[in-house]
Amino acid sequence: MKRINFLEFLPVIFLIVIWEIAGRLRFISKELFPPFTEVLSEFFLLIKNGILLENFFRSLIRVLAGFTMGSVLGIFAGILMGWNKYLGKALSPVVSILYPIPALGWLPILMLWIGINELLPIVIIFICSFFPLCYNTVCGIRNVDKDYIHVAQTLGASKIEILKHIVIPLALPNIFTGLRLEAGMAWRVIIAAEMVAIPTGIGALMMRAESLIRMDIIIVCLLVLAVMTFLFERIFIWLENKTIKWRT
Amino acid sequence: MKRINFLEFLPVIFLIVIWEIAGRLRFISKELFPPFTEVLSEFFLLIKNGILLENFFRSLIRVLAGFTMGSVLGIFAGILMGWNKYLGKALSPVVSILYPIPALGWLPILMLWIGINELLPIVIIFICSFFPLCYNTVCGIRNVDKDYIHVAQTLGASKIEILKHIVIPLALPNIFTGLRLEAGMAWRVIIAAEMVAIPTGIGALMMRAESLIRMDIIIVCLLVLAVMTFLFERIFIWLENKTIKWRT
Amino acid sequence: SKKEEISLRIAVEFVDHAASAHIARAKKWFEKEGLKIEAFDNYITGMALASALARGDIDAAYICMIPAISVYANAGVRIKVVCGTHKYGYGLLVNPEKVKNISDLMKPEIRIACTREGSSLDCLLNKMIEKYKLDGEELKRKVLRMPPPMILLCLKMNKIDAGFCPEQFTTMGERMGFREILKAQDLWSDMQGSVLVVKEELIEKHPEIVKKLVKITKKGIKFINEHPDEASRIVADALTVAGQKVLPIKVGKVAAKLKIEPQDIKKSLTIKMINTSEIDISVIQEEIDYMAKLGYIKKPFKAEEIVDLRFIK
Amino acid sequence: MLKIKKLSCKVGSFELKDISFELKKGEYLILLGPTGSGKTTFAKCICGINKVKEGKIYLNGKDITNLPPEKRKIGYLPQNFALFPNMNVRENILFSPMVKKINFKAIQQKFESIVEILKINHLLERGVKNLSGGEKQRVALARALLSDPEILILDEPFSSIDVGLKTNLWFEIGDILLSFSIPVIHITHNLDEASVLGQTLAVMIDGKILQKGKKDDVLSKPLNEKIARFLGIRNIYSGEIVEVHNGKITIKGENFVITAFNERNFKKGERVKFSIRPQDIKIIKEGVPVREELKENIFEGVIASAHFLSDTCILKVKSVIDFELKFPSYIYQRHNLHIGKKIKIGIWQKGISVFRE
Amino acid sequence: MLKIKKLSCKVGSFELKDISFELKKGEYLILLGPTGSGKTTFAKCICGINKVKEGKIYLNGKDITNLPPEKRKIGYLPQNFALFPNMNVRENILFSPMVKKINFKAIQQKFESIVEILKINHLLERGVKNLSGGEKQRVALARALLSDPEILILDEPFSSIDVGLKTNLWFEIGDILLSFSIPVIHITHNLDEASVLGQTLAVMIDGKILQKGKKDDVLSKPLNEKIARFLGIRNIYSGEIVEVHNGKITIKGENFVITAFNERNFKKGERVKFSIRPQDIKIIKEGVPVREELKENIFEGVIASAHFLSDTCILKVKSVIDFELKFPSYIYQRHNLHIGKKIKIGIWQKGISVFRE
Ligand SMILES: Nc1ncnc2c1ncn2[C@@H]1O[C@H](COP(=O)(O)OP(=O)(O)OP(=O)(O)O)[C@@H](O)[C@H]1O
Ligand SMILES: Nc1ncnc2c1ncn2[C@@H]1O[C@H](COP(=O)(O)OP(=O)(O)OP(=O)(O)O)[C@@H](O)[C@H]1O
Ligand SMILES: [Mg+2]
Ligand SMILES: [Mg+2]
Repeated sequence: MKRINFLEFLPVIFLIVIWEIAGRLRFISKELFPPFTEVLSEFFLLIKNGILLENFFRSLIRVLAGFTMGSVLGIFAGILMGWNKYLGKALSPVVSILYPIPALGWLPILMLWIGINELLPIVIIFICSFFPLCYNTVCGIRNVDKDYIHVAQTLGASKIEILKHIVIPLALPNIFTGLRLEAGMAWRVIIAAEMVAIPTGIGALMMRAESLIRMDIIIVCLLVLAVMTFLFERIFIWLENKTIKWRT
Repeated sequence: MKRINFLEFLPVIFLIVIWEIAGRLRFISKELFPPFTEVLSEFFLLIKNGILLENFFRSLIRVLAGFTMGSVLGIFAGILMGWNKYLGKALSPVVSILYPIPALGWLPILMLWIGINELLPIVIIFICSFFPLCYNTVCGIRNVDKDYIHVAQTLGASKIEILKHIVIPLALPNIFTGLRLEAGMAWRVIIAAEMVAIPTGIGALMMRAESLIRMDIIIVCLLVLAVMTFLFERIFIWLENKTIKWRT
Repeated sequence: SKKEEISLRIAVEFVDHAASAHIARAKKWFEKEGLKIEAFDNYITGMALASALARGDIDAAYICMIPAISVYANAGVRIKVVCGTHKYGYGLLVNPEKVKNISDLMKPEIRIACTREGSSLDCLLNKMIEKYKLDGEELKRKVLRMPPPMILLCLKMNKIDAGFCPEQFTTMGERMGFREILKAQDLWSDMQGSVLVVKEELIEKHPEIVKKLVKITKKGIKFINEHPDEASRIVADALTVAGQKVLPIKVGKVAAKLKIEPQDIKKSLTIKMINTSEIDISVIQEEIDYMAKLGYIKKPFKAEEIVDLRFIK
Repeated sequence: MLKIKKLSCKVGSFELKDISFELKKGEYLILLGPTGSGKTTFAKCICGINKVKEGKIYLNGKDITNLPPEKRKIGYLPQNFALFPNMNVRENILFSPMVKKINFKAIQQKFESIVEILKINHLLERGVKNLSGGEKQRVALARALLSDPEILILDEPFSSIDVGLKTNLWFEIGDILLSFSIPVIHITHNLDEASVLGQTLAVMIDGKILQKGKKDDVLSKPLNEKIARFLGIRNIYSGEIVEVHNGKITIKGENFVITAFNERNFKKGERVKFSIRPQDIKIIKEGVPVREELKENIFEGVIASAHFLSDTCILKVKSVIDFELKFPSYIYQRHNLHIGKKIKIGIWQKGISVFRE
Repeated sequence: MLKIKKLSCKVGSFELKDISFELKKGEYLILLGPTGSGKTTFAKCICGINKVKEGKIYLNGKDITNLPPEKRKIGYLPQNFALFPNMNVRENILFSPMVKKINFKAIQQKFESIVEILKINHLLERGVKNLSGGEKQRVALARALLSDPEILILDEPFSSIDVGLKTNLWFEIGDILLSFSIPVIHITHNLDEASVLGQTLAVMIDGKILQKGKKDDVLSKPLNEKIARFLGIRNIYSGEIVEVHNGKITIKGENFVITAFNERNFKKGERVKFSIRPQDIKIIKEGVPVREELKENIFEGVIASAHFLSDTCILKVKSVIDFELKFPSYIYQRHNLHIGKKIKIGIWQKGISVFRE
């Protein structure tokens, strides 16, 4: 990871100062365009009274649960499809059809099939992680240089050993690309789902704030979201660098 | 593009047959799991009475308008940031902060800034395309091999000529990657926006169908979405191959 | 100069709460007073309305009192309530087969819907919890938030078993076989329904326009009280046209059942609500205090800040 | 030890045709051929990676034609070594025992001696990405050797190695492999490599093995024009045999006559081609007696051009036909050569290879 | 024509130090140096891509030290040619006139003659991706030549070209560039390339130019040990000067004595090192009179090993010290050499380079 330089933050600080001044100038009402400091104080208030954390943890748990299951199963399915030619041939058209359906598009169907309960957002996140990870894993596995496989064979490795020691490790970079992209995506989707259908979580908090016209809360939520999306992507970049040391 | 083989469709046909049979077996109610043929007949009905097309075109126009503007300006900003070191340094932290904010999160703020009108979804799509394209373009431009630039200089080319003839053409593959990913993303976002805040378009139609428990309509919408996302991505792959002939 | 037309943008809720406005518009009373009405637009959420007021997209609005408090306190939009339109006009619709009494709501399989936080109906929900001493946290956890037409649809589709609705929807629901087991009247005496709000700026710059608006509103209320049949017909027509905007495309057979009938409107206007332009400032204060108590506004304020009764007199 | 009988194999539109082949115990064979001639394809057939269309492969008497690669006991070094990038050097080398679930104790001694001989002790814990070409090669070799192969196939083991290093490695690896006394098939398209290493040389062109024999025989006596051209011989001419006498033949071309050994039972009147290696054409010093082997083919000519490599000189001489000569640079000075100078040249008779058209 | 005065330049932690340099009209200079010695860095300084820290660069008398690259009129071929992949061959070649807004008519004749000379007519409409190495090189050359350069810098123009092709291209390109009579700086780390091409040779090691002079002088007489080692000479020894007499010196090492020319005014008692090129050590035939140049340095030894490259032999001889010899392979047979044989060798006196430690 790049070392972070203080100077790089200057433009951000500049942006915040502009925002603060614009907010204080009240060219619309202060409430509809709150200055940075007010957002900050609302942030601390929301932390203190626990509302932010409660909703945040709900979203977080949904993301974690859905994303973990979706990516684990997606990777698993991807490995099967990438490794077994027949399975790959049979399932990939199905995946190509289901893959482009926006995860949120499933919402109305799922609302009817599972009803509105804690399972709903988890299943949506599951879908939003499953297909891309399956796809990326298949690509990663198919891209593994045949030479490695052939050499491993001549060295006496069985199919399953090759899969375990060569193919999966070499497909990891692709898998991590998928994980990284979808970790950000999962946050985007959970917010949308909570805005539309689920009465708790950061998205719902945003919707409530919207109906109460509390712009400061909305901005707090947005900032939390931006940070989380950013963090999740970073975590996977970090994990990737840790796991795939051999790339350097 | 890969030639399409009839055999590849077999699994899809198989899936459809399973679906039809499962639907007819009514292990849930037919309404909650309509067989394929019913969905198809509803599709034709919706085409005939114009409902599908009207909503579809609304969504389409929003996507086209927002995406066109967002990507054009994003590419433009990316070129400026990638080429001018100072501009790049100054703006990239701002972009990195705004980039991870889910496009949908902007909705409440944008309501205030632009009001509820046809501009709103367009601006959301704009945001959802602008940042990623800006980012991809900057990456593309920075990745151009310095050797090309140096040689062009020794051949007497000015900065602007180098940008025009060397840097931008060589950054095109990255830009197209951005376009391709975001073309799909634009559809995902417009659906979410229409579900949450905008009362027309495919997303709104889906929400309405959901409240009417019209699973067949929901599935029709989903299929339309899948096709559109797929098509948009394909269009850019095709365009990319057309434009960047030199890569082969 | 009195003849000179002043263009005015007004927002109206498409329920019969704003019956007087709909009648005035149908009878072209605005034009007669030299007011050119530009937008007569429906805003689904308080945020949208507040934004529109703050942005200057609209100058006046017929809205419920409770969201007006949010607009003033939370969004900081400088508005004044200049006239009332009615009192009461909210209720809880239930599927009579599933819900016999209030305590049935607590059964885990019962699904409840309400409009979003900070709406009048949401306040009534809270009042109900207080009055019947229900477990508020648990009840609220299972409340689905959706707009009123959707509540009615969901009741009809058996997706929910109870829902808080504003007027005309409750009446329509009753005709469809649901039961209104709780009315605003039962929870909050003299509860202010909708009001006419204008931007302070408008009062400062064009008090005469505000005066006309109040006059027209009062005239509308009087018309309803004197000619309920004709009024109902006019309002039903207006809402049917507008209803297509709220539910712009008729999907399936169910939506067709949501047609707005004049007899529903008449029942709603004459039996369910009390049409009056009068505003009881103490009730307004109660509403403000209650919003503050629920944490929907940061702190209470004096009702006089938001109410300007000069024009009613 | 390795015996291949009439092997054919098709990959895509390319075909290996009817290859028969034998490799003896401890033999070091160089398989030489231009790019795209099918060397790698052939190697993959032996390893079992490519499916064989026809023919049989026997290893130590056992028919392995249809065995899967992991059962064949053939060590294979692909063109780029294919070291597993996700493992370090030690893990790479120990891959085969690991997947065969052999206890490290059981092979520790072998491991240590191989690592010792290949001088890679100091690399064991390094990643494989930034090894040098030579190091990669030795690691790949160690990995293959530890899998207990009965035969070793090296596919262009030196192709990715810097020119400077190559020469040294040739000597080194040649010696090491000989010390293991496993038969080796060493694939290359580099002539220098072929001449330095190996005892036997097989030339593959267009999917066929056109010549196989002792190294020096093949290099000095190409069997046909294709091979001669591939060996970089530009002195190729055609003519007709006008005389056959005591084991020699006289060939008459457009405007020359040349005498060569009759090594392939040529008859009078046959049209033939023949090639002469540039180093087999000698400059004849005035006043010095002409050596026996040159005597019969003496030409006079004019030096048309001279090009100098680091220590050899390539001379083009215009005579009745054009000749290309190659000799150590110092000869140029010693003989006082210069462009335009008239000289006499003689062809070393044994260096003339004659073949039917 | 090109004059560089005390140029210093720093990139990262690497530094070019105090380089002075002159290139005459029509001169073909080879800049030779090991990998990482700073050759490319130096080339980029001349082109204006790297900023100069100190010193001046003059081109035809004009100070260009601070001109931007596009104003310098220096043709630069980077290591990989950097042909613009988004343009076909014609567009690449015409890039310079295009960006300078020169009408095609005005340069058509020049374009056609360059294309003609470089034999790339048939490539003009092709993309640049799948050109062969040699074709790429010629296209890059044409592109540089059409930009009207007053000097041409080629950075390892042959590095990406197959060994087989290289030799031919060396001759070809050398001739072509001479025909344009533009001064050329040709960068390489390949010794063969350096010896084939060029008239002048400069050796850069560790960011300094250590020796510059006529090609043969530099190759046969390295100025110091570093250069000798870089030139691949392994016969490097050290000793003390024990005698100085008529332009010659006698050097005494641990267990040998050697006589060389006193080319650098050595004094008695100085400790020195000296190098002998392997081709400058000759095998002395029994019974044949020893030549004058060898007479003073005769050693007896035993052949320790012999390695054969395609037509040269590298012999290691164990004597009082170890010698490495290099000679054409046929000598091995002619002298009946074999490993273990006792032989006599003589050192060609002029081939001994002596340098202070
Ligand atoms: N799997 C395959 N499918 C189709 N064609 C193939 C395949 N493998 C090899 N070929 C073709 O067969 C021919 C021989 O290839 P091969 O790799 O065996 O040559 P080679 O002699 O090893 O060449 P090189 O010296 O470049 O490695 C080539 O024309 C190649 O394109
Ligand atoms: N921009 C740079 N930043 C930091 N270090 C650099 C830079 N450019 C070159 N170097 C370093 O300077 C040294 C000289 O590099 P240079 O490319 O000039 O060598 P070279 O002689 O051209 O080598 P080669 O023969 O491999 O091309 C190297 O150690 C290199 O890593
Ligand atoms: Mg090969
Ligand atoms: Mg270099």
